[in-house]
Amino acid sequence: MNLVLAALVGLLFAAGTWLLLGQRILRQVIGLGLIAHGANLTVLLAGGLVGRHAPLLGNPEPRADPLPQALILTAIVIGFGITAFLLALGYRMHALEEDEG
Amino acid sequence: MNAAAAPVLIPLLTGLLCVALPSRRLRWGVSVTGGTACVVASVWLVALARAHTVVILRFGNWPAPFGIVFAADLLGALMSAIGSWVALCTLLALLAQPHPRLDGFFHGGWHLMLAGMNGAFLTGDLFNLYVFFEVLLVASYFLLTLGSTRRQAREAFTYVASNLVASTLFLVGVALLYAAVGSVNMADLSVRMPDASPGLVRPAVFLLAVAFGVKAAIFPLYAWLPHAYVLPPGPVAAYFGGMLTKVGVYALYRLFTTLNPLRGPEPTLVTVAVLTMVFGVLGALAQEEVRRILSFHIISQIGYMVFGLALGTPQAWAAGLFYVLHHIGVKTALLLVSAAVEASYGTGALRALSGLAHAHPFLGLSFAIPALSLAGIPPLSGFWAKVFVVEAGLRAGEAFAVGASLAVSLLTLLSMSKIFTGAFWGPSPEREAIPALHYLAIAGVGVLTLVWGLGGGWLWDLTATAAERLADPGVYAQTVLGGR
Amino acid sequence: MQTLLLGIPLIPLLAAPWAAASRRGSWLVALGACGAVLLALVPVARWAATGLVASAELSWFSALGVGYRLRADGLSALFALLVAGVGVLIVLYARAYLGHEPRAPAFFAYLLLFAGSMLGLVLADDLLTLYVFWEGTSLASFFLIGFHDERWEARQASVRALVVTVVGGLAMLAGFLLLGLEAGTFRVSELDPRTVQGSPRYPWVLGLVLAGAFTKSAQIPVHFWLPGAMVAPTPVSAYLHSATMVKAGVFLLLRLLPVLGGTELWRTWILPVGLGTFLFGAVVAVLQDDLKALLAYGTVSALGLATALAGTGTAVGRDAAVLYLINHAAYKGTLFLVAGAVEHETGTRQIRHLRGLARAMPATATLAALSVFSLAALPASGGFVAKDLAAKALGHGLEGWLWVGAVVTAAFGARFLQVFFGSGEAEHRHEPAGLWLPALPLAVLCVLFGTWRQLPEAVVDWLGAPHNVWPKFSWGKVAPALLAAVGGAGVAWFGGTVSSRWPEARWNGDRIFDALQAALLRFADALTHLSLTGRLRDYLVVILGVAAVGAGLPVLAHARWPEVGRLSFEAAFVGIGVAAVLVTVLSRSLVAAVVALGAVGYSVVFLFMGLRAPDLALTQMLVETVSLVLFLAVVTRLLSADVPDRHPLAGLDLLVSVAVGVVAGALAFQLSTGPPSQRLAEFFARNAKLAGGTNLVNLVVVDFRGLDTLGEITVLGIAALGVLALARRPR
Amino acid sequence: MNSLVLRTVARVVAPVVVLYGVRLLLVGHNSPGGGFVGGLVTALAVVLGWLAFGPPPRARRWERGVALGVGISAVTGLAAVLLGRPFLTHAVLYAGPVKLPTSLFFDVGVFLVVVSATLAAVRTLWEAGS
Repeated sequence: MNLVLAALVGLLFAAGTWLLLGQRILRQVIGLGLIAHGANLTVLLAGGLVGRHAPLLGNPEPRADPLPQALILTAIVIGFGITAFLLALGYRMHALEEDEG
Repeated sequence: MNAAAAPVLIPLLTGLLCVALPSRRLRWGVSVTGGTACVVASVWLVALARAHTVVILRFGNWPAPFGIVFAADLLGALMSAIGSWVALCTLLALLAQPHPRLDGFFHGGWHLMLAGMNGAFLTGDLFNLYVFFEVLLVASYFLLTLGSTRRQAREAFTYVASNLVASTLFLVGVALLYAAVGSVNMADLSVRMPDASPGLVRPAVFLLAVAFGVKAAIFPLYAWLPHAYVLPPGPVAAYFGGMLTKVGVYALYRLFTTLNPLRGPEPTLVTVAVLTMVFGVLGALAQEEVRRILSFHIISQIGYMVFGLALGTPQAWAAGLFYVLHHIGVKTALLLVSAAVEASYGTGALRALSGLAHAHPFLGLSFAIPALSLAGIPPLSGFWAKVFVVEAGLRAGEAFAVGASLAVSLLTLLSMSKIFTGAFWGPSPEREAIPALHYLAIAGVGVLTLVWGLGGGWLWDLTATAAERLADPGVYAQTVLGGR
Repeated sequence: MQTLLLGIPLIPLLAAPWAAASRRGSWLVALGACGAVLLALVPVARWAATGLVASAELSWFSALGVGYRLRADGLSALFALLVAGVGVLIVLYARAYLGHEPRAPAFFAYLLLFAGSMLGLVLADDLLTLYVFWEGTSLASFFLIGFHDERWEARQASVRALVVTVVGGLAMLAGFLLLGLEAGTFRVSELDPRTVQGSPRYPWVLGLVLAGAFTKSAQIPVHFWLPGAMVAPTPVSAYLHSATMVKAGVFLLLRLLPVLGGTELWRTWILPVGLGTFLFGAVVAVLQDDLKALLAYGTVSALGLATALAGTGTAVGRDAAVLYLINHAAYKGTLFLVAGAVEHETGTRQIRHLRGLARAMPATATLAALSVFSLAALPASGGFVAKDLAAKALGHGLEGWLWVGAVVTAAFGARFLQVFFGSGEAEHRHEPAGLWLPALPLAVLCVLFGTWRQLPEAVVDWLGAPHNVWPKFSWGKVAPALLAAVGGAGVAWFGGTVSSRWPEARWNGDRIFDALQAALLRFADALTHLSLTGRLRDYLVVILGVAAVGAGLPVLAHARWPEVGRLSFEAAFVGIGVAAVLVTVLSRSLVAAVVALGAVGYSVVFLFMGLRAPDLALTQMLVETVSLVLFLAVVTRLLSADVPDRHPLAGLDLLVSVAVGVVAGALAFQLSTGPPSQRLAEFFARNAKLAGGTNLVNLVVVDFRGLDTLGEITVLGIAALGVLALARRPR
Repeated sequence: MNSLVLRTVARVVAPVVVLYGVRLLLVGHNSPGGGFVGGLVTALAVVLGWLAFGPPPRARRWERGVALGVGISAVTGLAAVLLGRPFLTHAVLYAGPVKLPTSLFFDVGVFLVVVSATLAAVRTLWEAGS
């Protein structure tokens, strides 16, 4: 499973990079989104795949490592905020065209 | 000690209050008061850090490495103090000459960026560093694009995208270190990293170095920088120019002293430092506009700071740290001068300016002193900074790099004289007013170079102490990880 | 008395802002400061005269062994007296010369900055203190050369002078630092010659220090900045670029002679340069038609001789150099003041336009004659005494050069005097006392040095070992001097005819400098355009390329690949994810790409679920939903902007993308074994009760690592502010 | 889209979803959920309402909600400072049988920020896109 996931991470990074290197703003934002998914999965993998149960205290051991999950949670929120910002920036870069002539 | 969090919490609450307050006057009042309070708090923290080696704050009362800790050593405290000072002075410049692009929102961005910076300087947790980096970066994206035109927004995207990529690399680096060591606390990492698998640690250190290197604008990762500093209103550029790259430099110092300490000169890093100096100064020579020249000089000067780091001795680190502090003051002052010129004359193009020193003798002086300091002319702080770095380089036997750094300092002087002869000398212009408050803001940062040049022995002692403590990460680790 | 010494350079430095701030009285401030320095120097000089040495210091970056250290031995005291004494005269002269100009206060302020720096330079006993003042003189010179900054030539000349002297200065700084490291101290008087000269770095130290000395003292081939500096107001030319600052280089050689001198290397490196400059300067001087240019090349020549004398490395050479420099200050200072007076009254400095000024300006003419006698080394002038000692110092092998030079020197002296002879329209010229009186003491000094034996003897006495310097006035000595003068007059006539037809030099130092500067700027421009294309794509290629290579190599080198885990049912979601990723890349429709991104997100949601991360799954799902809403809101508006314009270097893009993907995948695989210990997870589980919950992830987020969350919502908040601000119309 | 069906659905569903969002906030400590997730759910419910009944005027000061949210979270942490504890130290309060960790107040701040920020972004970009 870890090999499959690692391959997915690689694919996410490769595809994200490819989109990012293009020159169309929204596709670049999509590329950044893909890369962010890749990075989040990497962090999750860093906790190992040993956990058989979710990190809730009621669950029996072995539980998944809660720390990477918490870190990813933070990263997801940050990524969400930045995506919204980038979209607004993209709007300003293109949609205001006619205002300025 | 909760004091360690004050330089973060004060600007955080100030920024929030400014966002919520309805009246312009109130916002300014709160903004300046909060800025001042943050300066006081961070200077106090320097005193504490000096006395206690590392000021520890365990957030939520959880011990390291389980909870997040602030570990304010002298390095972090000094950076936070100068950062707070720069934020206040640039804010005053904006109060003196308001910019049409900035409305009430900018106060929030200003203080939240400061909160992010100070958090980055003080935190002892690697992932928390990532979070504070994001706080400061998002705030900088915000300030950069505020009121921008379509074209400016497009330029800003270059900055944003470069930094997002760097942040991703940072995150992957953190993941690698967690997998290798099982911790994200910097002290804990530094203790356990030597025993961890090099297959994870080495790429992690490299990725972190690249991520911080992008933020510090070292060769060849600096390309975003001119885009960021040429676009925004003058005082914002001064704020960025003074501090933004220095956060990256700080992180590099942290990486290569606390986390993964260098022991002796690191050839790759020395080469990068030299190339940064050279490419930066050549870029500056190619420019024809005051602010562009000054922006490229930032890159070049980063090279000196990284050179000090790369030499890998406490003395060289002290020199590099002295360079960082000196450069922050000088660069902010210069960019504030250019901000004053742009605000009053509507342009920063050398072609369009002339004779400013005749129209505003004091402005001429305000430019000449930091400019000469930047070029390393004695007895200003830049001279001593250069001497310390060069001496450390000679001690390490890096003759070629020393030669390059001296040549670069000549080219710096050449390009500074280009600004001076182009904009400040020549026939007098039609005189426009420059408010006294703007001069006060410039003097606030500019006077540092005089003070540190003529009597900077105490600052050297501080940076030397900071560097000696960095050279002994064991004490840091023990204080952070030790019992409550 | 000792601490008084420390104040000497500070008096003019502190008076400078005062002079700048006072309007009409600025010259008085300057005069007062120079006078005060002169007074303060009296006890210092007395002490030095008895062979004692005054020294004092103030700590300054003491941790590095750098201090503000001053020390007044005979050599320092002599130069300090020269600086202060000539300073007084120059201030008086400048008052008459440009006292009425509105910018006179700035002028006097710069002059004081210079005087203070020069005093510090000659008194310094610390290499870095010396360097500080050294650059101070360069800087004051920069501002004074560019004083008439509305003229392009003045600006350009000031930059040239600054760059050339700073190039040398930086080399010298490196030399000083090396010297300090080798000797273990920066204190000049404590440098041990044996340690230094025995070190393998000695040639480096010497070469670097010489670079500083040569540039400052305008030796060929970097002499050109000095004639260029003549665009400065004449008092400046007289003071800085003739009498004092340009001598700093020779002074440095003399100061370091005991440490670095006396070796074969010292002689072979310095003597040729000095003698070459001596002859070259004299010959070019003869060919000038501009009075100040003539004097400037004369100065270059004189500095060459002084450098050569220092290059002999002997005590006699040192004494000859000092005697010669003092004399030179006296006669060349006078001549500059005369040239300034002539220009002030006639409005020109071209020799061919000037004739018969002696009738209108008799006092000026007399002073000029007296100083030219000394220049030509005629008997009973200071020049004669100095040249005689110089001949002794150079020895028989090199004495011949001296006499060749003497002829040419006499020649340009004669050219200078031409303007006073003959008949011309000199009716309306007169000579204000302020323009010749200040030169009088200098001219008198020229005579005194040649007639009053005690004077040169006292100078040599101060320098250390007293010996006989007074020449015997035998025919064997007087005749060659006279012959040289006569020959010089002949050459002068010839030079005059040549100079009128002398073509504008096709290449000279100025032009080479300017060409080099332009070439450098072009190179910088080209390089910057090459490295900063302005295209985000190029920047990202660099960043990601560096990261992929740098992180990829150690992975390959140190890889210990973990075992491959069993394939589980989540692999199906991976498959969906892969398909969706491919759609984002390959789809031509932007909307499809956006929806595919959403699909990727949802498959990640299921992966999170399968990997026992329910909080992540929930969060990711909601974030994906809201993001999709935001994306679609913007996409509909921006469809027109989505024109395909892949860069022609798409192959490189592909390469970088694949490399990044491979390295990222390899890293992810490497780290998938997880951390070596679970101690963090165990701690969280143990303390969950204290935190009041059972969902460990949530506890970490709001309690154990609450600060991260505070930061995270701050990011979200600022981003929201940014969205609000960006969607507003710009003003 | 502005149909009667949608309005009816929204009128019923939106309040329920809001309640579910608040519930997620409250149970986060013990099962999946928390301020962030709860906030997003609540925001989505409000967006559903907008779809049905039309968005509110643009001039609303969303930034105040954001500031207030971050402020609540920060001030919760400051309470510990007043008691001489490190910043962000939480405690579990017992009000009879009800267990109330103070970190819940922290999460309320998060909730508020997420709701305000999301709605601000949706509202602004919505207009931009139309």
